[in-house]
Order: sequence, then structure tokens, then C-alpha cells
Amino acid sequence: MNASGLNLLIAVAMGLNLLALGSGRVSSLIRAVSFQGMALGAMPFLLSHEFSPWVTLVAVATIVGKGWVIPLLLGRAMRAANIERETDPLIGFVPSLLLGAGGTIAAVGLARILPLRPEHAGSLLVPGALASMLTGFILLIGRNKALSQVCGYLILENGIYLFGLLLIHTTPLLVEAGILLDVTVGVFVIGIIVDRIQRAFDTLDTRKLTVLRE
Amino acid sequence: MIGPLLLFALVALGLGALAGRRSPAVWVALTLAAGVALGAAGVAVGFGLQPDWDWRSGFPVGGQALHLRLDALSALFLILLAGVGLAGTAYSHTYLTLNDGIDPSAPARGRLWWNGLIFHLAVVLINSNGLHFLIGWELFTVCAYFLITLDRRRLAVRQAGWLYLAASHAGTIALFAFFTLLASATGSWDLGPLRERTDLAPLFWLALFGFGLKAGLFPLHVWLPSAHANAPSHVSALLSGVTLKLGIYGLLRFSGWLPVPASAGWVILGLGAVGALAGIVFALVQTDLKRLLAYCSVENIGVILIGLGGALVAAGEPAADWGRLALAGALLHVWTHGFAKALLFLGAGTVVHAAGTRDLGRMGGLWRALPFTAVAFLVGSASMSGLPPLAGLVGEWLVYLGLFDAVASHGPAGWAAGPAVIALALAGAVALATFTKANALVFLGAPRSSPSHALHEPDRWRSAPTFGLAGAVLLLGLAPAFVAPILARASEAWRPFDTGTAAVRVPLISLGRFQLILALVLVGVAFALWRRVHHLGVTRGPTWDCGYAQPSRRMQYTAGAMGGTVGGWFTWFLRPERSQRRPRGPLPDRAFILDRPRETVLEGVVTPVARQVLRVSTAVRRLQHGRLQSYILYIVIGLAALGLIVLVQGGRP
Amino acid sequence: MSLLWDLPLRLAFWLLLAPLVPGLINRIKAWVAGRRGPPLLQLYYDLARLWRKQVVMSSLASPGFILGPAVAWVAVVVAALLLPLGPAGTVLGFSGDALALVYLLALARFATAWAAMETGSAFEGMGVVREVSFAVLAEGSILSALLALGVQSHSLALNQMLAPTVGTGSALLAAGLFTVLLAENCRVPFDDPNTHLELTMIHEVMVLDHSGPPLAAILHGASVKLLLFSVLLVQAVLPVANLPAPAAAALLAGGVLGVVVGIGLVESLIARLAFRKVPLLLTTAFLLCLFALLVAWKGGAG
Amino acid sequence: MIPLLLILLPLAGATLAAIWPSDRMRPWFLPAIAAPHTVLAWVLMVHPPEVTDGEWFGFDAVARAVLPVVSLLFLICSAYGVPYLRVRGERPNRVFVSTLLAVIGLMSAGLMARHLGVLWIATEGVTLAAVPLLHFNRTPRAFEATWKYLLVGGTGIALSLLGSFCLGYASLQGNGSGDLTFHALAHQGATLSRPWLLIAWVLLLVGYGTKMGLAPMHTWKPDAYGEAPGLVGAILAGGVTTVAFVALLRVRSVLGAAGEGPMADLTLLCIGLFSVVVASLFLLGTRDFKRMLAYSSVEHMGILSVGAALGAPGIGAALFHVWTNSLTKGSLFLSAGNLRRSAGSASMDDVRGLARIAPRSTRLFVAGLFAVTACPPFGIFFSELRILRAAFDGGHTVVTAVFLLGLLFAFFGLARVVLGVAYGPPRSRAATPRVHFSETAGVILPSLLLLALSAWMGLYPPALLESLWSAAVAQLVALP
Repeated sequence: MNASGLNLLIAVAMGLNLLALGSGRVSSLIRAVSFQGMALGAMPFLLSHEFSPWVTLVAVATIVGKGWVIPLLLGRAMRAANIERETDPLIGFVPSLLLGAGGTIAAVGLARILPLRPEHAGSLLVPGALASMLTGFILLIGRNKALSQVCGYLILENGIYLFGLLLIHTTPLLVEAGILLDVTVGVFVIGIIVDRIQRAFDTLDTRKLTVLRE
Repeated sequence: MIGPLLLFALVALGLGALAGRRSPAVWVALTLAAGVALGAAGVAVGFGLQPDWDWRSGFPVGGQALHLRLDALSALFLILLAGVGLAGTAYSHTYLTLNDGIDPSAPARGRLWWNGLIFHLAVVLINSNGLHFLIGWELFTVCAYFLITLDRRRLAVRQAGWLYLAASHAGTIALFAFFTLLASATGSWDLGPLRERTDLAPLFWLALFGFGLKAGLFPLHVWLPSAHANAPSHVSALLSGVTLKLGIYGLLRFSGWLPVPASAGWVILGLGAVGALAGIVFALVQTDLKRLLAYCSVENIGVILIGLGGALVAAGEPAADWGRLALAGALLHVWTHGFAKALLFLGAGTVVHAAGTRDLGRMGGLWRALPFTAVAFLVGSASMSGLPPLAGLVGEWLVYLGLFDAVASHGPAGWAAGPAVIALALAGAVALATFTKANALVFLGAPRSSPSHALHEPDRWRSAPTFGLAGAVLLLGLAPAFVAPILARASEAWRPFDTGTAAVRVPLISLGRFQLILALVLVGVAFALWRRVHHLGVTRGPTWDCGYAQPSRRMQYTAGAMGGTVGGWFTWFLRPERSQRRPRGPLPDRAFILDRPRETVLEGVVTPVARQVLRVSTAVRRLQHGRLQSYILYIVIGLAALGLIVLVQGGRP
Repeated sequence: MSLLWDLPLRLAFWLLLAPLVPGLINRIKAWVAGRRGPPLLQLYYDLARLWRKQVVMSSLASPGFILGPAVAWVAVVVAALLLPLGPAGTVLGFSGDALALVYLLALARFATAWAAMETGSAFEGMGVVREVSFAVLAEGSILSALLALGVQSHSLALNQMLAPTVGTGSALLAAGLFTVLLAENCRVPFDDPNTHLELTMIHEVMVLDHSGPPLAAILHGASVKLLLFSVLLVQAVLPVANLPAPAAAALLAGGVLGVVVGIGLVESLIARLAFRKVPLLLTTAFLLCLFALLVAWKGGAG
Repeated sequence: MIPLLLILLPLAGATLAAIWPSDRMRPWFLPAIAAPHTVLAWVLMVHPPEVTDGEWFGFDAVARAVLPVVSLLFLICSAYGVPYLRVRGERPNRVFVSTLLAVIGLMSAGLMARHLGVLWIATEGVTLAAVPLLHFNRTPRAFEATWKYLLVGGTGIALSLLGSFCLGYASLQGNGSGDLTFHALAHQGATLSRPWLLIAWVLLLVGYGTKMGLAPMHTWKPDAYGEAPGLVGAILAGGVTTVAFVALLRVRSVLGAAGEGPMADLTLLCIGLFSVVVASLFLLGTRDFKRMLAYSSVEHMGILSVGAALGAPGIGAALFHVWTNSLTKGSLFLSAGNLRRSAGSASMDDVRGLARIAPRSTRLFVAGLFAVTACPPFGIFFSELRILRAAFDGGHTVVTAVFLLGLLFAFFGLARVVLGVAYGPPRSRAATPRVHFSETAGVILPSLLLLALSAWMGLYPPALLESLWSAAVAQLVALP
């Protein structure tokens, strides 16, 4: 019924992916992530045919977690490490944008091949999920700043969450379990801040994190 | 009767290992007792005083019920183990505590691992369960490693030990595969004659690699020289005298119990012939006494393998009894070489301790200080060169008889036997040259360097075993007929299912008579000449040497020169490392020429291969470069690869 | 015939006749060179004199210096006794005595070399190395010759082996064994028994320091060895054993004489070989024996 | 209900330890909690409780076949922890102790989980709980190691969640009730949607493989094991990897029930062999004896998954190998920890002749080397032989050849490093060790005990264990 609304939201999320890929400013990256989180958080309402407190709880938790708490922490970390820009990433912005765009198209195509249940066939859930995961991986592999990688991880996990929405009615538990991934992210960020306090690792540049090697 | 003896021996060895740290006296007593018990058990079964011993118990080790057996073949090797073990034990009692700058903790460790080695060698010999065989095999390898590296503060020793361990493990892996395949083919770990399972024949190649490597089969001998040279001498004696022979034991056992490929005999014969010749040529050019002896072991293993190969070839032919003759020769050679080589290594231990070096080029004239050792060493060398009236000849003689019959019978086997005979002959002659060199450089002439501290005959503990072994060599030479029964029984036990062939007759009476007469005449004439000379009186003077007033000791022939001529014929193969400086000008100053014998197979084959592998490993290790981004990329790649596999495989139903 | 008087007779034959051979050779050489050579019995005189002489011994030498020659002598003589003598056949023979013969010669070599090394002299070391090195090829040739005979006669007992069938094989064998004979007994072209250049000698140089009875033993042993090889050669190529006794005896004697003459002629007509060439010649002998073996093998098979 | 104590007891202990005031007394929590945990685990092993199909946690045959050894390993490591934490008195141990206890609780949960989601949650929990343990030393190196562990491991965890979703969707496609207990999934069997099932398998294999440390997802291992304290390494290598392996086994059983067993076996075989080969190549060159242990662990994970790919006998052998490997690895990590502390460095380039510096630990370390390279009488020899035999019975000759070659190279690498640092003239980075490290019984006995257990496992494996493994195999290889 409100599949169109849902698809709209997913489209927004996918747009935010591209934004995240293209932006060199860490702050805009964080903002993109937080908006995406909120969008994701809103989705369960649109999915659920009738009001169920459980689903509402999940949704609210998601919005609060993904959309507000984590971006807040990230922002704090950013300020603590006073970095603003992602300098010369391993995969340049334009290539990663192109990759992301191509990936998004491919995702739509791939979703057609996958055998989906009729009620999911129309929705952008699966393509969106795939696109976000791809974006996440691109950021994880292509960025130098730890913060950007964390954001990449967040987007990856958003993709997984999107996919999880397929199952929100039958097995809500799994979907809720996804929240734990946010905890992981929380640990990342805390790690960064803690370490920032220790001054062990300046400018959160992972290129300096290559002491341990063969 | 047998069971209790063996049990006693093993327990005594165990207790001895425990006692070794605290009280050497207890250790030596227990270990000697164990050796005697092992020998007794071996003699009882080997000479047929007792029936073959086969003992099963429900008591499981590693999930497998114990199954021990002692037949004539095992007994033969058990007796060898007992003999050399006794000698080595006695020798090491004082040898270990000689202060040659060895690690202070060495003696205690030496006793512990020594008992462990003998224990597990015995276990392997009396075992009839694949799993337990493998356990014993691996453990004696480990014990031997710790014995070789007793003086582990020296780099050379550690390197030798490492090479030994690595090579042995390669062999062990092959045996892993061998025994596991056997077990999965037969459905049980139990070992025994399996004539009818012709599908098992290919397994022989695995066994050949695994056991051959341990035996020092020619191209696989790379670990052998350095290990024998760097180990303490009583250890070298046991390694060369017994553990090499265990490789032979394994080959005998499983070529006897399992069916073998048709080509097996030919391959072994060929490898043996090549090994005999190559080994002894390498020995001839060595400049390190113990390396020389070690390479000589490679030759004798070759001789033994010629016998075994002959037996296998003959087994493929109708009514070819010559095979059993060759086999009997090989078995006897296992003994003669074992005892003689142990004798030589013990002698070398004394010599090295006295001269303070292993370098032949710095010895000489030691007969004055060590007359008895010199005699014992001479006996060992003569036997090694197969000279009458000593033991070495007897085994080779039997092998010769077998091969001659093969050639005379005009069968296809002649094509293998003929070349083998000639290889044996050449090897024999080179062996003579080798031992002439060894004796001359060590004992004769004038000392080439200022002699070291301990220029005196060793104490009783060390001289007694040397002479004991010399006695054994002499006895085997003069009365070989006495060992004919065990040889016959052993070569029947080799293939228990071949009841078709006539019982093996080992014609040793005539040769024994001949050797005895010869010995008597030798002694008589030598005595007569001695009397004559001393009746006429002897004047001592400097070496005349065509009128050189006072030849200096540095004018004597050196280790390099003594091997030079024959070595020169094989330069294409030995590839010695030559460094020289030609004399220049009308008044030439110092000039020299130096040939370092090289480990051709090791340096020419093994090392390059290892280098390639290491190159690959270095390339792979670059992947762990510490960049997190790529680590995540690896995950994605792994994902993609697995997905691809599933996609490809999923396509087909 | 019984061992009792057979053995002493043979012993006498070998011990007494052997020193004649070098004398003969020298006579022949003298005759070819047109000189009055040394008397035929020169070696007997020398031996007698040496037997009475006192021994001078290097201060480095051990008792082995004296025992070595004794062992070598015994080895050679026993080897000779193993050899069948034409119609008289053999007395100590047993299956496999051929190998015993080879290894007895090796024992002799070892003992001589040991005695030589006693003195710590560079020259004698040189001689020893040459001796044991060339022996490698010589022994290979002898073994393959024996193998050829064994193949012909299906036996490994000398008295049966030495009943050859005359043919191409025998010719090859003759050539090969003759060369080996020259090498093993240090005759020209391998060595020059009466040279005095130590650098060029093999056998002589090993005995430089010996004197008195030991030297006598060495010289006599050498002559026995020479005779032994000649007898072996003759019986290996001529069908001595197949003839009636008198003819056999005559043939044997004649053959040996022939060999001796051959040696003499070779020594008179051919110059010594350069040392680098020696292995080459020996290898040739080796190959000749190998071909003989092949011929025997094929012949037997066909 | 009682089995749940295996989870709840440690968690309770963790909270208690977290609020406990005294740093000196706190380490005693470890044995105090671990001992009853082990006792309970072994009692349950002997007297297995009833397990009803539906429930999410259960001490079923599979848990019964592996949990006792993990618990035992933890007990011994915690016994080691007391003296260790005393030596490291300078560090506050509040977080360390409580998270360590949480880890064993969560590991028990993971081993007993019979529900896909619960299993994932437990694994995730272990992953997060291990973070403070790895970061215990607080050095920049430790931080880097932790960071990599977290990001690589987190990615793996995320993938395994995705895989769980796909598996759920597969059952949804097959008109499943959405009940994600393994029993239900296996029951659904062939009706599971094939494509989704396979996608799920690949994702889960990579995800849990990352936690196991299969190549090429092993990259976090050398860093983490290299920088973590010895006992943490022991628990990670002996326990956490086991949890992941058991997870894979349970998932594989679902695939088997769905008739996709061959596919699962093929992928397991490939990744297993790849791990063995890669690990052996790394071992040939590594120069640091703690990182070496990490690669050796990668190798053994490869061996496990090869075993798991060989059908019923192989899985049985693999379960056996889980036991032997956990015990042996535990001993090696503990003795390596001792050596690291007494030498001040773990690199061949700085350290030699440890036999003189720390004789006892060196002896243990060398013995451990032989134990881990399949030398009798230690357990790994027997378990590897059994895997080999399973492979030969399955007729995988080429596979076995590669496998054996890998073992050989691994031996070369390990022996090279261990013997290199053990013998020779002494040389150590810490000429005057910062903390003088004395080889007290407290730090020697645990390692010794583990080795002894490994040997005992090999020579006289109790019949009970055999029955455990066969029961687990029976549960895992459900015949459709």
C-alpha cells in the first residue's frame, strides 16, 4: 500500500550513498550517514500493515541509534581529532562515485534475478540493500581516515538492516539483533576517542596504522 | 621367555633414562642390562632357539591394541641394535663427560635421549601395528635429533641437526601417507603379509621415499654427512650402525609383506649401484674424518640395496634362487657394516678427541699415541674395504655370488646384475683407496700439526667397546658359517608366503674355511718375518726418501692429494670448490691450491628448490603489509571467489 | 691327488719359478737391445742377499712397516694357490674363489700401501695414490673379465671358469687382460721397473724405504704376482683344461713363455706412457673386457 | 534449565568482578568462576540433559562434544591468569577480569546456541568482549592490533548477519514459519529456497570463517595474537575459533539436510586447503614466535575445515582435532607468553638461547612445537592421522597431497623459529628485564598440564569422548 512511500525513502537512502561517496568533507559524510539512519528508522512504520508496539520500538531504537547517537559520537570524535577533510583517498572520489553509481544500477539488475517473494518483488528494498553494502565496502576499502571507514561500516550495516526489513514480520529478533552492530560502531568511536585522548594515533590516519606487518 | 626379556629391556631403558640425570653408574648398568636382554631375545628368535614371537594384547595405545612380533628378520636387526647399543653405551659413559668444551648439561641430556633412541628403535623393530610403528619411528627421529644437537652451542651442530630434522620429517610425511593409505585400504592398522592385495603395489614408492630417506639412499642422503660428522661419536656410531639400517628394515619389511611394482627391484638395484659408487667417491675426496666415514655409509647402504634389489628382481622371475643369495648377502652386510662402522666411529671419536680436530689434513702419526686404537681402526677399515679375512668380504661375496648367478642364468635380470657387479667392483676398489687414505693420514707418517692435549689411549670404558666391536668383525669374518642359520631364517621370514622357493642355502662353509686358513698363514708368516728382521737387527734413521736429509712433515701427502687422482676423474660430478694461488716470479712466495669437497646434491638441487619456495613465501607474506583497507578487500575477494565456486558448481546438477 | 703332497708341490712351483720370470724378461730385453743383460737368475741372487741384510727403518715407521710386506706376500701367494694349474687343476678351489682371488690382490695392495705410508714420505705417498687409483680401473677390468668367463662357464669356481671356448671373446679378453697385467705389475708402458726417476714410478716408489727381508718379500711377491697374471691370462684365453694332461702342460708352459716374451718385446719396443694417458689406456682395457663380456653374454644367449 | 547456568554463572561473575573493589583479590574470580563452570560442563557431559527441539539454548550433542574442552582450557588459563596478573600488577585488571569472564559465558552461549539469531548474537558478543582483552597492554601496537581485529572481525560479523538474513529468507521462500532454530531449518530440508540457501552459506562461511581465521580472512590474527597477553591468545585460539567452527558445522548440517551437502563440502575443502597452504607459506618466513603461533592457528583452522568437508568420519576427526588443538595451542600460547616476558621480545632477530634464559618454559615451548606439528605421543598426531585417513577413505588423493605438503612446510617454518630462539648462545632484547620474570610453578604448571592432557588425549582417548563425537556427528549429519 505505501510501497511507493517506502521506495521513495529507499531511493533517498541510495541517493545519500552517492553523496557519501562523493563528499570529501568528513562532516558531510557523517550528516549523510545520520540522514540515512533516520530514513531507515522510518521504514518499519511504512512496512507494518497495522500498528504493533514491537516494530515501533525497533523503529524508534533505530532512529535514535543510527540517526542521532552515533552521528553525535562521530561528530565528537571528529572534533576531538580535529580533522575535516579526507585527503587523497586510496580510491578517488570520482572513481568511487562511478563505482557506486554503477553498483547501484547493477544492484537493481541483480535484484530482478534473485527469486523474491511476490510482495517484495516490486520494492527497492533488495537493490537498496545491495547498493548500500557496496557503498560501505567502497568506503571501507577506499578511505584513509578511520572516521570515514567507520561511516563506511555504518552504511554497510545500514544495507544489511535494509535487507533485514524483509524479515521484520517473520523473525523480528534477527533484525533487532542488527542493533548490536551499532554497538560495534559505538565501540569503534569510543576507541577512537579513547585513543585520541592517549594521543597514540594522530589525525586518525590509518596509513600510520601499519606497524604490525610481516 | 621372549616377552619377559623384551619387557625387561624396555623397562630397564626407561628406568635408565630416569636415572641418567642423577647417577651415571645406575644408568650405565641399567642400559647395559637392557642391551644384553635385547640381544638375548634377538639371538633366541634369530637362531631358532625359540619360535617366532607374536603377542597381542587388548591394551590399547592411541586407540590401537598392541601387537608385537619378533621374527628372524626383526631379530637380525635387534641383535645389531643390541651390539652397537651396548658398545655405544659403554663408550659414552666416560666419553660424555670428557670436557671438550661441550655444554655442561649435555651429559645428562645425552643419557636421557640415548635411552630414548634405543627404546624407540627397539619398539619399531618389534612392532606389528602401523600406528605404533609410526609413533616409534617419529620418536626415535626426535631422540636422534636431540642427540645430534647435544653440543648445541655450536652453530654447525645446530645447522646439522636442523637439516636432519627437516629431512627426516619429509620422510615421515611420506610414511604418514603410506601407513594411512595402507590402513584405509585394508581397514585396519594391523601389519602383516598381504600378498594378494596387488592394488597396494603403488604404495611401495611412498615407502621407498620415506624409508630410503632414513637409510641414506643416494640422492636422498643430503642430511647424512653433516649429521654424522657433527654428532658426538657414540651417537654417530648408533646413527650409522643402526638407524640407517632401520630404513633398510622398513624397505625389507614392506617389500616382503606387500606386493611391489614390477619395476621396484630394478629401481632399487639401480639406485643401489649408483649410490654405492657415488657414495664412496664422495667419501674419498672428503677432508673431514667423520664425513668420510659418513659417506662410506652411503656406499654400504648402496651395497645392501643392490642385494635387496636383486632379491626383488629375482622374485619376479621363475625359480631364481640367486635372489635369496643376494638377499642373504645384503642381510649379512647389514651386520658387518653396522658393527664395522660403529667401530670406526668410536675409533674416530677417540682420534678426534686426541687430535682435537676432525680435519684429516692436521692429523698424522697418531699410532704412537694410540697404538691399540690404530689396530682396531685398521681392522674396521680393512673390513670396510672388503679385504679377506674380515667380515666385510663375506656379505659382499654373497651378493656377488647372487649377481653372478643372475648373469650366468642369462635371464633378463642379467642386464641389471652385470652392471651392478661392475659397480660393486669399482666401489670396492675406491673404498680401498678411501681407507688407505684415512688410515695413512690419521695414524701414519709424521703429525701434520702440533698434537693436542690428550695424547694417550682412552680409558677402559672407551677402549673395551672398540675392541669388542673389532672382535665381532673378526669373528664374523673367520666363522661366517655360524650366522648362516639366522641369514637363512631371516630371508625366509622376508616373504613368509613364498613357500614355493627352496629353503635358502647360504654357502659360507667354504669361504669360512678359506678365511680361517688365510688368517693363520698371515699370522704365521708375519711372525716369521718379524722374527727374521729382529734377528738381523734394525737400525732406525730418518726416512730415506731418495736422499732427502730431513723431509719436513709438511711435505707429506695431504687429504686433498690422496683423493686427487680418482676425484679428478669425477670432477664433473663432485664439482669441488677450488681456490688456488699459483707460484709467481723467479722466487715464488707462498702458493696454495685448495679443493673443498661440495655437497653436490644438497647445494645443487635441494638449496635452489628451497630458495624458490622461500621466494614464493616472501611474495605471499607481502600481502600481510598492515594496510587495513586491503585486509577488507581480501574478505571481499574471498567472498567473490567462494561465490564463484558455488555459481560454477551450482550450475551443474 | 691328495692335498698332502700336492700343496707343497704347487707352493714350490710358485715360489721357485716366479723369480725366473723377471729374469727371462730382462734377457729378452737385452737380446732385443743387443746387450749382455743381467744373468737369468739375478733376482734369486738379490733375494738371497736381501734376506741376509739388516733392516734400516724410518724413525716414523710402526711395526706395520715390516708386517705390511709379509701380509702382501702371503696374499699374493695364497691367490696363486687358488689358481688352477692346467692339468693339475686346483686344490684350494671353491665356488666363488675367483672373487677371493680379486680381493686377495686388493689385500696385497692395501698392505703395501700401508707399509709405504709409514714413512711419511712425499714420494711414497705419490706412489700409493697412483697404485690405489689405477687399481680402480684394473679391478673393474678383472671383474668384468671374470664375469665374461663366468657367463661362458655358468660357474664361479676358477677351475671351471678357466676352460674357455676360443673365439672373438677370447681375443678381446686376451688384449684386455694383457693390458691389465702390464698395469698391475708395473711394466712399461705404465711404469718402468728399472727407471730411477722417482716421479715416474708407481710400484717402485712405494718401496723406496724398504730394505732387507721385507724388501725381499716385496720383490718376490711382485714376481709371483707377475707369474700369477700370466698363468691366469693363458688359461683364460687358451683351452688348456680341455686338453690331455701332457699337451695341456706344454700349452700352459708355452703360453706363459709367450706372455713373458710379449712383455719383453713391449718393454723393448714401446716407450713409457705419460701419466695423464695411463687412465685412458686402462679404460681401454676395461672396455675390451666389457666387450668380451657382451660377446660371451650374447653367445650364451644365442 | 541447569545448562543455562553455564552461561549465566560467568556473566554473573563478570558483573560481580566489575564492581569488586580490590585489584589484588579480583584475579581470584577467574578460577573461582571457571572451576564450577568446568565441573558443571563435565558433569553435563557425563549425564547429558534432555534437549527439546524447539529451545534456543541447549546442551545438545554438539555442545556436549566441544564445550567441555573449551571450559577446561578456560579453567587452566584462568589458573595461569592469577599469577600472570600479579606479575602485571601495574595494570588495573577490573575490565580484564570481568570481560574474560563474560567471554567464557558468551562462548558457552555460542556453543549451546541452537538458533541462528542467538548464535549470531553470542558470537558478536564474544567479538566485542574480546576487545578490552586485546587492548590490555595499552601500547600503540596493541591499539593497532585491536583496531584491525575490530574492523576486520566486525566486517565478518556483519556478513554473517547478512548470511543469517538470507537463510531466514530462504526458509521464508520455502513457506517456513520463520522459526530459525537449526532443528526447524534442517526439518524444512529441501523446501528451503536453493539460491538463497547457497548465498546464505557463502556469506556465513566468510563471516564465521573470519572469526575462525581462515585465509584470506585471517589477516587480523597475527596482529591480535601477537600483541595480546598469552592467555588471551590461548582462549581466542582455543575457544573463540571453536565457537565459530561449531557455528559453521551447525549451518552445514542445515545445508546437508537441504541436500546441498556436497556444495558445502566443496567450499569448505577449498577454503580449508587454501588456509593450510597460505599459513604454511607464511610460517616459512615469519620471524616472530607469537605471530608464528597465529599462523599455526590459521593452519589448524584449515585442517578443521578440511576435516569438516570429509563427511561423517571427517567431522568426527575434526571434533577430535578441536580438542587436541585447543589443548596444545593453549600450552604453546602460555609458554610463549612466558618466553616473551622473560626475553623482552618475540622476534628471532632479538632473541636466542632461551634455553638458558628460561629453561622450563623453553622445554615446554619446544615440546609444544613437536606437539603441534603432529609428533606423537601428543593428540594432534592422532587427530591429524584420523583426518588423513578420512580423506583417503573419501579418495581425495590430490587434496591430501597438497594437505601433506602444507603440513611439511608448516613444520619447517615452526621448527625454524622455535629451535632458532630456543638454542644457541643466549641473547635477549631485555638484558635487564623490565619486570624480572621468574618461572614460578604458577606460570609453568598450566602449560605443562595442557601438554599432558594433549598427550593423554592422544594415547588413551576415553571411550566416552568417542561416543560424544559420534553422537555429535549423528546430530550434524542428519540423513535426509
